[in-house]
Formats: sequence, structure tokens, C-alpha cells
Amino acid sequence: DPSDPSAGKKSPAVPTAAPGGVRTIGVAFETLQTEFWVAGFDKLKSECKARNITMLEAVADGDAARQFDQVKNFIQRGVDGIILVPKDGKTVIPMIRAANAAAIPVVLYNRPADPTDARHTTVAPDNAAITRETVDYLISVAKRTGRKQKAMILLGDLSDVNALGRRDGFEAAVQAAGDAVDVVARVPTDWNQEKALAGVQSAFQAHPDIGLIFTSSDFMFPSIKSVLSSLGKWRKYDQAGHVILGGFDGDATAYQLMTEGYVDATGVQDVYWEAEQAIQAIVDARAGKAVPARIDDRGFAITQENLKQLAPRMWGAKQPLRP
Amino acid sequence: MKGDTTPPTSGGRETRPPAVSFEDIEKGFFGVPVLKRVRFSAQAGRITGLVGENGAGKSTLMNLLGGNLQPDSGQLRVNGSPYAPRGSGDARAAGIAFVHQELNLFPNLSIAENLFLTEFPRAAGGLPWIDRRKLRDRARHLLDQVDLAHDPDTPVERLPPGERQLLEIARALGAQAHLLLLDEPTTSLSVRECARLFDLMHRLRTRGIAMVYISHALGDVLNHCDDLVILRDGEVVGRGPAAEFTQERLVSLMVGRELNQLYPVRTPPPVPADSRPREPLLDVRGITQPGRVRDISFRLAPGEILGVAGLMGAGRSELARILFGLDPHASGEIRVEGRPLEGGPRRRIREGLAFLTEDRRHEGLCLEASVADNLALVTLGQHARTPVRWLDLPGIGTAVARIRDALQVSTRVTDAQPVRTLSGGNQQKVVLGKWLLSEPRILILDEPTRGIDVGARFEIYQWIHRLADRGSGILVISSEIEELIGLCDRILVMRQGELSGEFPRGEFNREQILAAALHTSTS
Amino acid sequence: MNPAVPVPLRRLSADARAAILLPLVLFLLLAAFTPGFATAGNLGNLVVAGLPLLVLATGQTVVLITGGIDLSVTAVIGLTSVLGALVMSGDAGWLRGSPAATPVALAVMLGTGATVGLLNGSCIAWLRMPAFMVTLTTTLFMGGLAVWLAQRQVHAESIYNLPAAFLLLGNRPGLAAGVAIAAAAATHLLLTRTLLGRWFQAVGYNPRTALISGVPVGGTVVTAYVLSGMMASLTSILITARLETGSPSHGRTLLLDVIGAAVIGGTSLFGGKGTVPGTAAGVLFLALLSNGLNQLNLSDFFITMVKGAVILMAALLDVRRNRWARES
Amino acid sequence: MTRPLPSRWIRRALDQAPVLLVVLVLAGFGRMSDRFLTPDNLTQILLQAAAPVIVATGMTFVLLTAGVDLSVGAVMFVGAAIAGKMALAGYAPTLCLAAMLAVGLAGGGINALLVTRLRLAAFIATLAMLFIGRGLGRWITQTRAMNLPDTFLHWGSANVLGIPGPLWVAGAVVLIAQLILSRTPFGRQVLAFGNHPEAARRAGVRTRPLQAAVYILCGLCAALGGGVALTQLGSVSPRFGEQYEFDAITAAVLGGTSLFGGRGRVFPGTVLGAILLKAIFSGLVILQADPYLYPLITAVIIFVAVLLDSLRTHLLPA
Ligand SMILES: Nc1ncnc2c1ncn2[C@@H]1O[C@H](COP(=O)(O)OP(=O)(O)OP(=O)(O)O)[C@@H](O)[C@H]1O
Ligand SMILES: Nc1ncnc2c1ncn2[C@@H]1O[C@H](COP(=O)(O)OP(=O)(O)OP(=O)(O)O)[C@@H](O)[C@H]1O
Ligand SMILES: [Mg+2]
Ligand SMILES: [Mg+2]
Repeated sequence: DPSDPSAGKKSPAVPTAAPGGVRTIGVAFETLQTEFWVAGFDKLKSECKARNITMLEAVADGDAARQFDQVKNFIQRGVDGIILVPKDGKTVIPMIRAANAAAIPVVLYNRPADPTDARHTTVAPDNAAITRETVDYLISVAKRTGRKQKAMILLGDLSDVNALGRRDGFEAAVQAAGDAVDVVARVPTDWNQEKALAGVQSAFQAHPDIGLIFTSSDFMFPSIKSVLSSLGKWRKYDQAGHVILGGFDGDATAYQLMTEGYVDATGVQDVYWEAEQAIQAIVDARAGKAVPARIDDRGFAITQENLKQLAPRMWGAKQPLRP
Repeated sequence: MKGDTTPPTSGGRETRPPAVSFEDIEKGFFGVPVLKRVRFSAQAGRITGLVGENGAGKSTLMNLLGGNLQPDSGQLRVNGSPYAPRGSGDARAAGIAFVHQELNLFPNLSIAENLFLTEFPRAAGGLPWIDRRKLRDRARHLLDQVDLAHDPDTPVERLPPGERQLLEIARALGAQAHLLLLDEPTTSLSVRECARLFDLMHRLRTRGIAMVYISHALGDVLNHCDDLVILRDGEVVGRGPAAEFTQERLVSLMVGRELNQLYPVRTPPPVPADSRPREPLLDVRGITQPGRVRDISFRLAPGEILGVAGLMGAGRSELARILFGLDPHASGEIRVEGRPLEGGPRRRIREGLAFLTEDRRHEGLCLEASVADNLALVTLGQHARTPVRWLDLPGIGTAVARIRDALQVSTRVTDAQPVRTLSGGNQQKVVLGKWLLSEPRILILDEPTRGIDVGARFEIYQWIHRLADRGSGILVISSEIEELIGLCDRILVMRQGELSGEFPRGEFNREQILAAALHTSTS
Repeated sequence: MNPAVPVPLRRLSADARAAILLPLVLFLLLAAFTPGFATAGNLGNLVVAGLPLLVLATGQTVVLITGGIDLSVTAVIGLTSVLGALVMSGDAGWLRGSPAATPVALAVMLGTGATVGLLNGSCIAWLRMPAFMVTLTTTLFMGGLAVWLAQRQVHAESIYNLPAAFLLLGNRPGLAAGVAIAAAAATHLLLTRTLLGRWFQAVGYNPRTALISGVPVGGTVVTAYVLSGMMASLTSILITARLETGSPSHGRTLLLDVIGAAVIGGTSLFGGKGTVPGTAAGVLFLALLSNGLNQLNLSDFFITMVKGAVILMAALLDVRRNRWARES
Repeated sequence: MTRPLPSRWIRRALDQAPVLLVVLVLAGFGRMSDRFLTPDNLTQILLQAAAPVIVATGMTFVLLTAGVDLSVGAVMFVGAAIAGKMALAGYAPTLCLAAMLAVGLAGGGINALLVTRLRLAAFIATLAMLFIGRGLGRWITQTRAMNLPDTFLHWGSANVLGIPGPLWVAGAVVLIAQLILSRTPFGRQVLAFGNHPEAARRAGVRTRPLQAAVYILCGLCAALGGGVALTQLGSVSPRFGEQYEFDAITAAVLGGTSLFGGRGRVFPGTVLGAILLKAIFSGLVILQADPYLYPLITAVIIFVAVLLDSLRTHLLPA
């Protein structure tokens, strides 16, 4: 980006640092509003500390323009690498270009960019795929009940890539399942617990016999719990009248609810692993090593069946529930 | 107007300290001196008249007593003891009540609530609830004193200006004060209410209550006050028993120069009332709006000054508002030079109409805007050059300056000063000024000189004459019959929304006009 | 200043002073305490970052002067962005590839703002609906419409691949700055030197007086909202070009900043008072603030808190004007 | 210039515009789904409206003085954050909620201080408080979510005399507020102040304490509403209380409260406003409306509500 006044001047066109010599990394998150992001953020922090790298932080509160400013700010201050959680897959492209122009390696954390020639590395799970896996399991459970279950999904913010990815995964699974389940409610929550609460309440008014709920993020489980317990439907998976519950993220709440037996499955992305990979990628890039354009998070669906053996890989399991 | 000017024989007046005394009071606003070593006192059981030009500092004195302002130096005393109010609460505590120049009512509340806003009767049992019944009774009692027939629960927004003024007075009475300050209380009252008010004041006087009465109606002042204080540019330039003053002396003291007549003579002689010009400027035919005015018809000739007399509530303002397109009318038509008059104010201003409202604060001024902006508002269009309506600021400046001088808007006032900070009379001059600038062909004036001092009145009358001489027609609504007699070529009288009389110049007669306004055959 | 100067003059200059003072003080503080702040590069970034807010706040100032408020600007930004992209995008644009794409898109975008403004203004002026509610509902509606449109047309939450001609506005900061500052300057002249400007004020100070004085109150109000809408569109153009993406979520978080900037700049929320330079100062103030806070590398929650605290300081510095305004 | 007045019964109808509209919306959704008008669902709607009603009630007082309080959401969040931490630290829920109210008191107190003592414009002062509060809350929670002990949820769903707890609280708040507004000197003075502050001062109203009281009241209501929301949610997320400032203002204005002060009522006005908002959302969910159309439909309904209200206030002679 030739027009960027700060480009070139402040930061060297080629890394001067010795191999592996990364002093500062700029970390720009789109938001910190859910457990998942906080966990990743904290992990990046601790990882940087461990490698004694100074981490500059910035949070854009959902504003792509502000994020662009923050990235420029990083470039301007000559960081050795930038880790980005973009607002969306497209607005991030000019940011990557700006970094390219300043020869600063960029890693997109957990959210991919749209196809582009701008050079960067993506560490991300496949929202759709992991959701699909999770919902497939939920449906298999539903089938075992022998009756056709009514299902509902709590959608995220409809302008959030991940939210849409998870919705698509859900819909795909439902499609595949034929008439095993019947989706009777798709409730937009804008990632807001109260909307979720109201949504679930109303949905149950319309269909008291809803038997399967998938939430696009684990942090909305409390809302679901609130409604179900007031309806007397808050039952463990092996009890009669249990409502099949699934989520996404694999946070501490989900882990607890799974161990207690209320939640059947949740799509886990390996936050800690992603964080390590992100930083490693930058270090490698600085060291002149070749870095793959995409590092896939081997995310997975954790279920009541594989809880025991997979729990160790679930970040929510390693994280204390209390702040 | 009957008014026994003999003060009560209060024996030990010298021994008793004055109800209130100002001792070398100084007050300025941001460096502009407004009161200079003011020193006078008002005795209990007497009415002290306070007169002075617009901006002389009268209301400021009241605001000092009311605790709304603090003096820069000097000492206030109430009943001999020092008195330094920090807020209007202190004033009430000291037994002082006000009728401020500007109405201080709350249109969104009921009459009763306005009357007792700060001392609602509480319900029994220590609860904070208001005792509605007691409230209503007390309110009625007060309303009776000022002859307001309304139900105490009526929202004040339903009341016309005149009745609001009475309400304001009733509120002051309710405070049971021993010192009552009235700042131009009669500005929107007509003869009947004025007489009523003066009766009240005389009764209060005999109860030993001290009153300070501010007014520009020098006749009233001389008739009803016992002592007089004359203020000019913030200085006391004369004081003493009312008996020692004549109107002429008052005027010269106030204005600082001789002013041998109050109304300029009309040259050339006014159009004789009988000769109807071929094409009337304004032709009103059978205007009717239920509940407001009924079947009003009259014509206004070019160069004619036509007065409209009537009591409060006679519907004069309504008529004016209908003519200017502010209120609807059910039937009848209005023609200007034969062409029917349509549309709202904007269209009618283009037709050469102008309307001075009786409610300057809410309809006449942008209080927060500067004097200059207010004066220029109506005529801005004339100074705007197409295509982008670019403003000729210097041009506007000169026009504003011209009208300011002409109306003698206090020299201490700067163009950029917010109108809110002007004295009442100066505010009125600003409203008037913005219309005079537009040099209208038909000028409708509703209480044009309310709150304006004699000197300035004279100037304003001259402007009106000048307009008339240039062929404009002028419709003057006024509650001061003297003003109409002095100014107009012809006077219409309205009563209960109908025309009840017409007097050509030759036959002007105060009593007959009054009779026509008062006399009630129906109801 | 010399005490003989009458109130208003001093008050006016106090306005001016307060307006310029705030950003100045902040700048000096930041320059003193944050390394790497006062560098050409950073200040460059800072200015570019502030441009959209400048345009947006200028439009808002006009509406505030008329005694109204326009909450819908953020939604207009999103809608405009999506519509523009739907016209010109190389992926999904109706005019994809055509040379006319960019000009038509620009026209459509400005038209969008104007239309929404017209809608707002008409409801407020002719139907006498409260500005706050009208613009709040249009926000809801237009915001939703933008998301829905993007989804329906391209099955994505945002639209990429905009023509190079359009992107010039984004990657030529000089150009963007020129456009933004020109818009602000024009508005300033409109307010101070034209009939319309005076009408805005009069309506804001007292609509009844304005009406009786022959001001076309309705038309004036509508114009104000149309203007505000178009300014929002222009903002959207700047943001869209800079991020090379048409997205319904552009500018969503700007609302409080916009009104904040105006108020810090001395615009009254009760109508009448307000100037473009003042608002510009307010914008500069906020831009300095967020940039400086980035530099300080505080954590997210501290940034938010400090931002609040500094706005408080600003208001306090400004308090003398408030006191005068209340004097009566 | 002749304008025909609307016929009597149209006028009557318009007079009750807010009530009518809520009824219409309810009836409309009722026709489209037999699930909507069930007593059960209506209760649910009221339950969802409980917290907003409480907050909006406080907001109404502030609006009546021609002020505004943008910090209610932030106050809720800080309160919830502290209450949540205490709960997780094992304190009794009563204590936690008490702490929450204390926060509300403090927040309102600060606002009052800024507005009455330092004479700051309410908008800017409370805007600053919004940022400070949000930041503070995130700092306290470290932007982590907190899941509260089940006692909270039990309270939230507890029934007294067959009526859910939250409704009792909301009902009490509304009742008291309405009484204060219509029956106490304070209430009438609030209206007077909002209509013409200068005149109120002249009339001897002690305006500063009055203004202060209003902001403190608003802070308290915010905290109380937050408490109710807390017992309904059973958890605190970093976005707790977000958007409440707008919802509260919207509810109040929908109910006919003027932003320029002096006009408005808590009951039925504000209450109906809040209920309307929740009823719409509930209806849309029950009807399985396309998620993308939610904002569009909501906007249209609110718009009609506002339109009716303005017709009522402007087309009718005083
Ligand atoms: N708040 C204020 N700020 C600045 N100047 C003021 C303020 N209040 C009054 N003044 C000035 O003080 C002077 C006296 O005002 P005041 O209202 O006492 O005059 P007045 O004698 O009541 O005149 P009128 O007969 O027109 O009411 C005027 O020049 C006015 O401009
Ligand atoms: N705002 C109002 N609301 C209701 N009725 C009004 C209002 N204003 C005036 N009226 C009624 O209209 C009639 C005439 O009003 P108004 O008192 O203005 O007439 P007027 O002759 O102009 O008296 P004034 O001396 O007050 O100008 C009266 O019956 C009055 O009660
Ligand atoms: Mg006066
Ligand atoms: Mg009248």
C-alpha cells in the first residue's frame, strides 16, 4: 500500500531480527465479549510472556474501521508480527495488505479471510464442519428417542462469519437427517443472553414439546438453563424428559454442564493450540521459514460418549470457571 | 378609574422600620453596570410605585429581592434587619411575594397545582400525599379573589394570556406575604381586570401590607401609588409622595428630557372614517370560528390605523391569529386588495402582512438567539442573493442598527447579546422591530406597547404613523383604550367574539367604548 | 479578557476557546507522555481515522441545531455501503465491470442517504413525530434491511471486490481528506453565510417564532435530515472505500461518538447552538483520544474507562459555558 | 386554512392510542398463532418486560426533567458484576442484591453530582458514566462470564400467590412511581421543573435536590432492574445490560413521555411501551418469522405506535 505514510519508513522491509528474534507482536481482537475470545486472548498473552515477547493489545468492539486504525497503529509502531481476529473475512484484506507492505507477517486467528492474494496465515477451525459433526450427534440422540423431535437453534449475530458458519453447519446436518428432526424455531440473539432467554421462552410457548436445542455459542447455555428449569425440563441426558442440548466453543460452562450430564455435545475448537500455532507461525515467518497459508484447528465434537477421552483436549476443561 | 389615593393614616410610621429598604445597591452583569448605588425604601401599608425606562433596572431590583440575583455591593433590609437571600426560598421565608414581569406558570400543570406548587396541603397521617380536596378549596378561594371562574383542575395551557396573568397574581396573594412586589402586572389585563386588581391592592394596603408596583402606565401609577421612585439608567433620579408628581414631571425624570405630548400628531390628517376608499387594503367578511369569534366583518383602508378594543377574552387575539393564518376559521373570507388571502404565515407575509403576537416569549422571540438575529429574522430573505441564498451580512448589519436606534433599544445592549438577557420592554422592542423592518402593507399589532416605556412608545407611534403615511394599513389590538384613542383613526370594539361597536375618530369617547366592550345583553 | 466586553462576546469566544482548547490540551498531554505519538506517521493515521467521524458529526450538527436528533446515521452507513457494493462489486454487482459502475454507485449511495433523510424529515416535520423515535425506528429498519439485502443478494454478510476507481477514495488518504474537509467546510458556510443556515437556527431556537416569522419550518427541518442522511452516505463511502468492503455493520458503533463529538464541540441538544468548527474540534478530540489510548497499550477495559473519564474532563473544562447558559 | 376536526370517536380512539396499539399487536399475533394469546405466554411476556419496565420507570423520571441517563445499562453491569463476584465468593444472594442496589445508588449519586453540582449536560455526563461503568464492569469480571448459584434462578422463577416474583417487584415499582408522580409534591414539582426550570426556581422549588433525587432514583431503578434480570438469567455475561439505555428511553417515549421534559406518565405509558417491545419479539419467535425480518417488522410496529401517538397529541385541539 504505497499511500500508507507509515509504511517502509518505520519498519524495515526485511526482518532485521535474528532468526526467532521476535520482540513485539500486535494482537487485535474484534471483540472480547465471550468466554471463547477471552480464553484465546489470555492464552496468547501467556504464550507471549513465556517466549518473552511483548504483546500489544487492541480490541475493536466490532468496528472494522477501528480495527484498521489499530492495525495501522501496530505497523506504525514497528511490531514484528500481527495476530488478528478480523471483524469479517473481507474488511481484513486491506489490513493484511498494509501489513504486507510493511513486511510484517500477519496471522488471522480463528476467523479466515476471503480468498485474496494478500499474504497471510490463517489458524482457524471449520465452524461449519465442527457444528455439522456436533449436530449430527445430537440428531443421532434424537433418533434414539424414537420420535420425531422438534428442534430450535439460537443464531448468533447475523453479520458474524462464525455465526453464519455454525448456522450453515446446523442446517446441513438437519438436511441430511431427513425428517428425523423438524426445526420449529430459528431465533436471532445478536450474541445477547437476554434475547436468547426471551427467544427460548417464546419458542417453548409455541412448541412446548421442543426436544432439541442447539446454541451457536456455549455462553448462551445459562439462558437455556433458566428457561428449562422454570419449565421443569432441566434434566440430565439419561433422565426422562431431557431436552437434547448442543453448543459450540467448548467453554468452561459447557464442560461443567456436560460433566453434570445436562448437555449432550458441543463443538470444540482447540483455543490453546490455535494460540500457540498463531505465535509460532509469526516466529517462523520472522525466521524466514516457510509457513503454510492455512493451519487447520483439528476441532472436534465432544459428546457424552467421548467426553472421558477427549476432555483433556477441551480448553473449557482446563480453565477455572471463576474469573 | 376610581382609586382613593389617600394613604391610610398610619400613625407611628417613622418609628416603624420600612418593610424593605435598598441601601446603596450596586449590580452589574459581566462588567456592565445596571444598578448604581440605588437607595430607597418601601413602607408597610403603602404602595410604592417604581417607574423607569426600559432597562432602567426595575426588574433587576426585584430579582435581587427575590434572591434570583445577588447584589455586587450594598445592603438589603427587610423590616430593618439585614436580608441577603440566596434563593427564592429565602424570599418566601421572609414573607415576600412576587408577580414577575414574565409569567412563571407551568402550562402542563393544573391551576391549583400552579398556585400551591411549593406548599401543597398534605394529607393526614404524615404521608407525603397531596390532599386534593383541600388543594381545590384553597385554590378556589384564591381564584375568587381575582375573579377567575375556572375549575382549579383546568390545565393552565387552556388559559389565554390575560387569565394567566390573573393566575400569577392569585399565586402571589396565596403566599400571605407582608411585602408584595408587582412587576408590570397589568400588561395583558384589560380595564375590568385592572380595576379589580387595584381594588385588591387597596384592600391589602389597609391590611398593612407593603407593595412595590412597577408599571409603565403612569396614569395608574399616579392614581394608585402613595410613594414614587423614579429610576434612570440604574440610578434613583427622584422619589417622594405621589402627590408631589405630575405625569409630565414623571416623564421628564424617566426619559431625562421633556416630552410634551404622549401621542404624535398625525400628518397628513387621517382619512375621514365615512369615505370608503375604492379598493380596501384588507376586507374581512363574516369570519367565524366556533368558540372564538363570530361573524366578524370590517375593512381596512390604505393608510388607516384601525384599533380593536375589548375586554380580555373578547377574541381579539383570535381574530388577529385567524387573519395571519395561524388559526383556522370555519367560515368567512379574507381579501387583500380584492384577492382572497390563502395559506399560512409565510404566504401572508409575502402578501405584505405582519403580525405582532401578544405572547413574545413563546411566539415572538428566539430567547437564546442574539438581538441581531432576532431583529433580522423576518427580513433575511431580502438580504439573500440567489442561487444559494447567500446572505449579505453587512446589509443585514446596517438594517439591524437602523431599527435598533429607531426603537431606542437600550444602548447597554449589544447586538450579540441573547434576547433572554434583555429587559422586558427591550424584548418587546425587538419583536416589534423585526416586523417594522419588513415594512408591511398590513400590520397587525396585538398589544404592541405592552411593557414599553413612554419615551419609546412615542417613537413606536411615530413609526406606525410613518408606515400609515406610506399607505400601509394598521390594525391595533390594545387593552389600553387611551392608547387606541390617541393612535387610531377608527376603533372597533369586540365583545364575546363579536363586533359590538365602531367609533370614527370624531366620536372617540372612552366611556362609550368601554360600555360597548362591557355591555352584555346576551348571557 | 477585558471586563468591559459584554457577556455575549466573551461567551462566544469562550465557546471558540473551549472548542479549540480541548484537543490542544489532550494533544500536548499525549505528546508528552506517550512515546511514538507525535510522529508524522502516527498523526497521519490519526487524521485519516478521524475523517469519517468528521463528516458524520458535521451532518449531525445541522440536525442538532434544528433541535432534532438523527440516530439513523449509523444504519444509513450500513445500508448505503451494501447498496453501493451491490451496484459496483465485481463479484455480485448489478453493473459489475461496467465503467459506469463507480459513478452510478456513488449516486445510488448518496441517494440512499437522501431518501432516508427525506423519510425521517417528513415524519418529523409533517407528521410531527418525535425525532428520537422516528430515527430510532429507521435505524432498526434500515439496519435490518442492509443485513437482509446482503444476505439475499450474495448470501454473505458483506460484499467484496469493489472497482479500483472507487477504492481510490480509500487508499489515497489525501483524496479522502480533501473530500471530507470540503464537505465540512461547505456545511460551515451553509450554516454561517446562507439563509438556510439561519433558518436552521431559528427553527432550533423556537419553531413557533420561526413559523410566525415566515420561516418554512417544515421544509427547513426536512432539509436538515436530508443533509444529515447524505453526510452519512458520504461517511459510508469513505469507510467502504477504506475497508474495500460493502458491509451492513460498518459504522454501527459510531452513534455515541458522533453525538459526543458534537456536544463536546459546544452544540446544544436543545437546538439553536452549534458550529462546524466546534464539532470538528470535538471530532479531533475523540480521534486523539482513541489513538492515544492505543499507543498507551492499556487493556481493553482500561481504555473504555479512560475514554469515559476524559470525556468527563472535557465536559468539565466546558462547564463555564453551561453555567453562563443557565444564568438568567 | 380551515381544518376540519376529527370526528368524536376517532378522537376517543386516538386518546387511548398506546393502549389500543398494544391491544392491536396482541390481537394481531393472537390471530396468527393460537399459541400467542395463552395466559401462559402473556405471563412470559410480562416476565420479559419486568426488568425493562423497572429501568424505564427510573428513566421516565429523568426524562420528565428534560434530562437523560445513558448510564443505566452500565450501572446494571457494574452492579451485576459485583453481585456475581460476591455470589461466587459464597455470599448470600440477598447480600449480593443489596450490593447491587448500593451500586445503583452510587451510580445515580455520581450522575446527580455531575449534573447538579458541576452543572454538566446530562447527556455528556451520563455518556461518560456509560463508558466508565462498562470498563469498570469488564475489569471486575475480567470480561469473563459468571454462572450464578441456582438460588438466583429460583428467586427469578419463584411464585408468590401464583404471581411470579419479578412481576411483584415491577408492579410495586410502577405503583410507587405512579403515586410519587401524580400524588406527591415532589412528583408535581418534577413536572414543573421539566416544563420550565427557571420558573420552578423562581417559584421556590429547590431544584438541585430535586434533580439529584431524580438521577439517584434512576440509578436505583437501574440496579433493581438489573437485579431482576440477574435472577432471570442466572448468569452475568460481558454484555449484561447492553442497549438498556436505548430500550428504556424507547419504552418511555413510546409511552408518550417527551424528551423535552414536563410531559409523560409511568402508567400506562412507559409500562405499555416496554411490554410492546417484548410482545413483538415473542410474537415473531412464535410465528417463526424469518430471523432477518425481525428488525424490519419491529421497526414498522414501533413506527405505527409513534405515529398514532403524535396524531393524538397534535391533531387534537387542547
Ligand atoms: N442576565 C442578564 N445578563 C445580562 N444583562 C442583563 C441580565 N438581566 C438584565 N440585564 C440587563 O440589565 C438591564 C436592566 O434590566 P431590567 O430587566 O432590570 O430592566 P427593567 O427596568 O425591568 O426594564 P423593563 O421596564 O423593560 O422591564 C437591562 O439593560 C438588561 O439588558
Ligand atoms: N390558548 C387558549 N386555549 C383555550 N381558549 C383560549 C385560548 N386563548 C384564548 N382562548 C379563548 O378565546 C377567547 C379569546 O381569547 P383572548 O383572551 O386571547 O382574546 P383577546 O380579546 O385577545 O383577549 P386578550 O386581551 O387576552 O388578548 C376567550 O374566550 C378565551 O378564553
Ligand atoms: Mg422589567
Ligand atoms: Mg389577546
